[in-house]
Amino acid sequence: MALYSEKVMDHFTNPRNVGKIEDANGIGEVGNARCGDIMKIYLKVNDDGIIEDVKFNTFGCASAIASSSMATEMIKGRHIDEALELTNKAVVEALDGLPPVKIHCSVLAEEAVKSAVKDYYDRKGIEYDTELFKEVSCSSCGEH
Amino acid sequence: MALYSEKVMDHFTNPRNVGKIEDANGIGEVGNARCGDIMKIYLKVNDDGIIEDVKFNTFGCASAIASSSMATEMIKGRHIDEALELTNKAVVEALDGLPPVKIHCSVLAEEAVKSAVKDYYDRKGIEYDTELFKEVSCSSCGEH
Amino acid sequence: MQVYADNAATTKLSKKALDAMLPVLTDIYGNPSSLHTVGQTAKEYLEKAREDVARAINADSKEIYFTSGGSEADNQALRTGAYLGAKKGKRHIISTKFEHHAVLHTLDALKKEAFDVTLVDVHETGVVTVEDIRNAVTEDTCLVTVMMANNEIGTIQPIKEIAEFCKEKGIYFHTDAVQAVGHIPVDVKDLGVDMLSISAHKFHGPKGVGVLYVRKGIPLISIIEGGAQERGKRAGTENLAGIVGMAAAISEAVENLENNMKKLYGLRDALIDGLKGIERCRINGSLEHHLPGTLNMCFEGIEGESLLLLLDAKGINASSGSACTSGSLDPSHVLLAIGVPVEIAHGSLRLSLSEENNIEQMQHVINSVKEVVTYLRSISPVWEKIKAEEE
Amino acid sequence: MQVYADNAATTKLSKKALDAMLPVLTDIYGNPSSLHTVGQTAKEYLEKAREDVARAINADSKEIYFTSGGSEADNQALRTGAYLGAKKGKRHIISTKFEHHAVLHTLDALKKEAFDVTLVDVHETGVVTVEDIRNAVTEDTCLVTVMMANNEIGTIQPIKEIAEFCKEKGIYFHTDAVQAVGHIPVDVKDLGVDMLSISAHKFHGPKGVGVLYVRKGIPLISIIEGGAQERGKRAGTENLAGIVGMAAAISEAVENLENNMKKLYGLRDALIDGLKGIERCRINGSLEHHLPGTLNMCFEGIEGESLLLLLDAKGINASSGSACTSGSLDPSHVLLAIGVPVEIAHGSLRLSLSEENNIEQMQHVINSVKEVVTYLRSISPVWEKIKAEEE
Ligand SMILES: Cc1ncc(COP(=O)(O)O)c(C=O)c1O
Ligand SMILES: Cc1ncc(COP(=O)(O)O)c(C=O)c1O
Repeated sequence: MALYSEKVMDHFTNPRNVGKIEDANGIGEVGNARCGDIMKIYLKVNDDGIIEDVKFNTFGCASAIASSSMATEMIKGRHIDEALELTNKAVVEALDGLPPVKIHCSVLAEEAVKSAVKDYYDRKGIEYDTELFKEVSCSSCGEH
Repeated sequence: MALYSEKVMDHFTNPRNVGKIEDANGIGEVGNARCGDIMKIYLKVNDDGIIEDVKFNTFGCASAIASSSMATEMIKGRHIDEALELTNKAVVEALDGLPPVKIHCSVLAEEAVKSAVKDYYDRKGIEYDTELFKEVSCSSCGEH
Repeated sequence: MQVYADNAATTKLSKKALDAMLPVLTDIYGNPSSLHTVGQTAKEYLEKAREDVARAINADSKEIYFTSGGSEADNQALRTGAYLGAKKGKRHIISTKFEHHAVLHTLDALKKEAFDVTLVDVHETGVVTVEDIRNAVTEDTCLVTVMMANNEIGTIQPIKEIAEFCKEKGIYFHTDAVQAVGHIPVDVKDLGVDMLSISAHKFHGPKGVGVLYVRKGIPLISIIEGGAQERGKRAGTENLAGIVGMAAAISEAVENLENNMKKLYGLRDALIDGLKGIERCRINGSLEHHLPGTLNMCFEGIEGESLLLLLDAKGINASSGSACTSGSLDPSHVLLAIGVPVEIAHGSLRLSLSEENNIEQMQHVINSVKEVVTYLRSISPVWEKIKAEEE
Repeated sequence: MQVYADNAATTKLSKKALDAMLPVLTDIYGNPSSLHTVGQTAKEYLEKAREDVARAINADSKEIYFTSGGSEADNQALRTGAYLGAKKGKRHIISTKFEHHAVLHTLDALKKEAFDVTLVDVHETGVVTVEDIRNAVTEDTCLVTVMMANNEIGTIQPIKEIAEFCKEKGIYFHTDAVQAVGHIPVDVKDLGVDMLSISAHKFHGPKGVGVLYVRKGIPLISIIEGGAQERGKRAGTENLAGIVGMAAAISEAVENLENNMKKLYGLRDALIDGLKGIERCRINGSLEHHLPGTLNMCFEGIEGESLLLLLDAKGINASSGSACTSGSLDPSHVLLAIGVPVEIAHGSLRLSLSEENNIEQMQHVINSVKEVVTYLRSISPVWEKIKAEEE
């Protein structure tokens, strides 16, 4: 299977943190069924701002599921502000690469995390630089 | 070897009547080295007008040599006037066919025979219908 | 359990085809254009293969042109129809929205050469009618090309009727029969088509070899220029081993056609029985006029690539649409053409069987598909929404 | 004794190439475009073959495009150069009079699309100089294509110099290296060419598969449209067995290049020694820059086809010119291009050797050619005239 790296296949076939958090205090959803990918991320952030738990639900291809899995692993146990520093590049690197046509999946993962963090900030009334949360658009298929 | 019929290959590899007749009384030569075929036919016609002997020399491809060989066989022992009735079609049939691009070889054989007969008539001062001996042109390569 | 169920993408070379190829690969090494014995022996194999292929589709061997595959055959057929039309001042071509890319992309190229192209809609059934074609015809129409069987959904088109109509109108008619030949009866005389494309690797022949059938009297136009091979219409030293393998495979396929069809219908119906109970699934394309071994379904709330990769992990090789568009992000143009909504089209699965499959394998496919669909839906936010809306 | 001496027409598949192909024919049956394991395994073979071919000519694997042979590669290269030129408003193409028909006939087709074509003369040596090209260049020149080694007479052209000149002028440069690759060193980086054509069956690979090398940065233009194979530049399910066989054959040929060349020079020189004494014969093309295994001679007073068929009857397979023009009545355009008079050009013989030939075979060839030439001259009225004129 040369299509995806072993890491991608591992995170696709054994995704980490899959599921929902009923009492999540930050939820983000990005993507569009018409484009073929939707990611939904649930955060449970404790009072110290640490992401105690994170789960995801994803509709999408193998790399979308693997990117979600990897992204959640990368932010779990981190401070919520640090989660904002997660880049799609870091996700791609952690997955040992993605095929060029699939890079947008990692972008989606980054955006899903950001969207969940924003939701958390909004719920808590924490102020933030709106510049950090640009409008999410689906660059891959031209729709949004 | 499907290129040529067995008959053609037989007459090519074992041509009948190959050679020259030193005391020929009818010689015809047709074709052109530029076109890739020259046939020369020698006739020895006896006083009764019977073709007692016939020989050929040919520069050309396998079907040119085979056509010469077959044509000489077909007129040997015949009356000189009968030789004029030899058609290229009869040569092709006797050879069990020729590839389409090689039909001109049989035409050349017919013309070579005619040219030798004409030479015989001319030498003997026998009158003939000039219509029977049209200008020989090399239809195959456009030269003449 | 291993189940190869992607025979519409390509098939395994048959034993008979391989056996026919081996002596050519080892001993019949001449160039069929060479005059010597070694070359002429190769030529005999070439012409014998041509006769075998011709016989399989009831053509004359002079109507058979060997190509490097179905794509090349499609390209050459379309350019021939277009350019012959242009000579008569006609520049309008009719095709359908769900053709193979070998046709659609050639039409795109022809558009850049100032041809007009009308792609007619395909009904929800996945079938084009002769009326659809009739409605699209103009004074300027020179070529109609409609595939015989669709590669993704397996629906069969009324080729004979369309060919007849085109003949009446004096319009060239080509059919891409790549998915049909070797799978359903194909008789070019009965169909009355002008040109027809074939690809060997779809019926257990080798990859990289095909045929363009061209009805006598139509002056085929070359797209590969050079030597005088294929009566001057397709240059290049012939892929003799491939051609001989194709001839063996097509003969075998045609010989076993009835039995294979019966078997495949049985296997496919077993699949349908086992899968149709899955919530919110649909079978794409009417099963009425349909290839025996192809089944295309959509499962709402999931995406096709993850479905097929998880099936692959269970030993099942299937496809989500056609092979050459995989890797692309767009949902199948075929499914969109028959009116499947985009978000549902993403969740497609094509199972394409061959006579080498068996009923035990079908049970494994059914169990696996159910399991994987259930799992993917359990992690799908789209499915969550669907269920929420249901309540 | 059997002597296959027509290796410029085609070669016997090597054992290594066959061994590489067999597992592909039996087990690696997937479509490289399929996402499942069976397909991806096929893709691995495909990409491995691409790397092997790239290594053999010192290219990057991204610069390798698989085609159905040398003819297709030539066609695609020429159309690419022409159309890219046309985009910049340039429509003049330079080539030579002794190219293969795959080039010459594509140029004829391009002429009909309003391209100007200049075919430069070839010197008596069978070599084109960079000056010849320089003299033909105009402001409008977009493409130069010159073959690396001529298929009939074996002369090698100064490709590196011509490529350098074209680069300076900003003109695309293509070389048809079908006869060169596997026979003499070919390093695309060192040569500096933009495009280069290869055909597998000329170096003991399978027939019906080739390569177009395209330097990075040149946007190749498709001639077969369809699926996204070959990075969207050549549609059609890949001839995987053929491609893998080609990769094995090219690797083997390059590995053994020096030894093979040495052996072939020896065999060819033995032929020359044995044949040059024949009255009124000539060697066509200078031997200075020359393929090791090719020898082209003319014998006055005889015609090539009868010569080669009588040699065939003695077990010797040779050619009179190139394979695809046999059957035609015209003398070789290559011999005419290097100034051989028409009537002499008819009497040509090409002996093209491979490393599988041996010195005993050469002796048989020498004896047979002498015998057959003597016989054919004895029945040739042309020879009679020549001798008469001599007296
Ligand atoms: C110089 C040259 N170019 C092109 C070709 C065409 O190659 P192919 O027969 O593989 O299409 C040949 C041989 O046939 C050749 O010798
Ligand atoms: C309907 C149809 N047409 C054309 C093709 C192209 O055939 P090939 O891959 O042999 O070029 C295919 C399969 O790939 C097909 O399914």
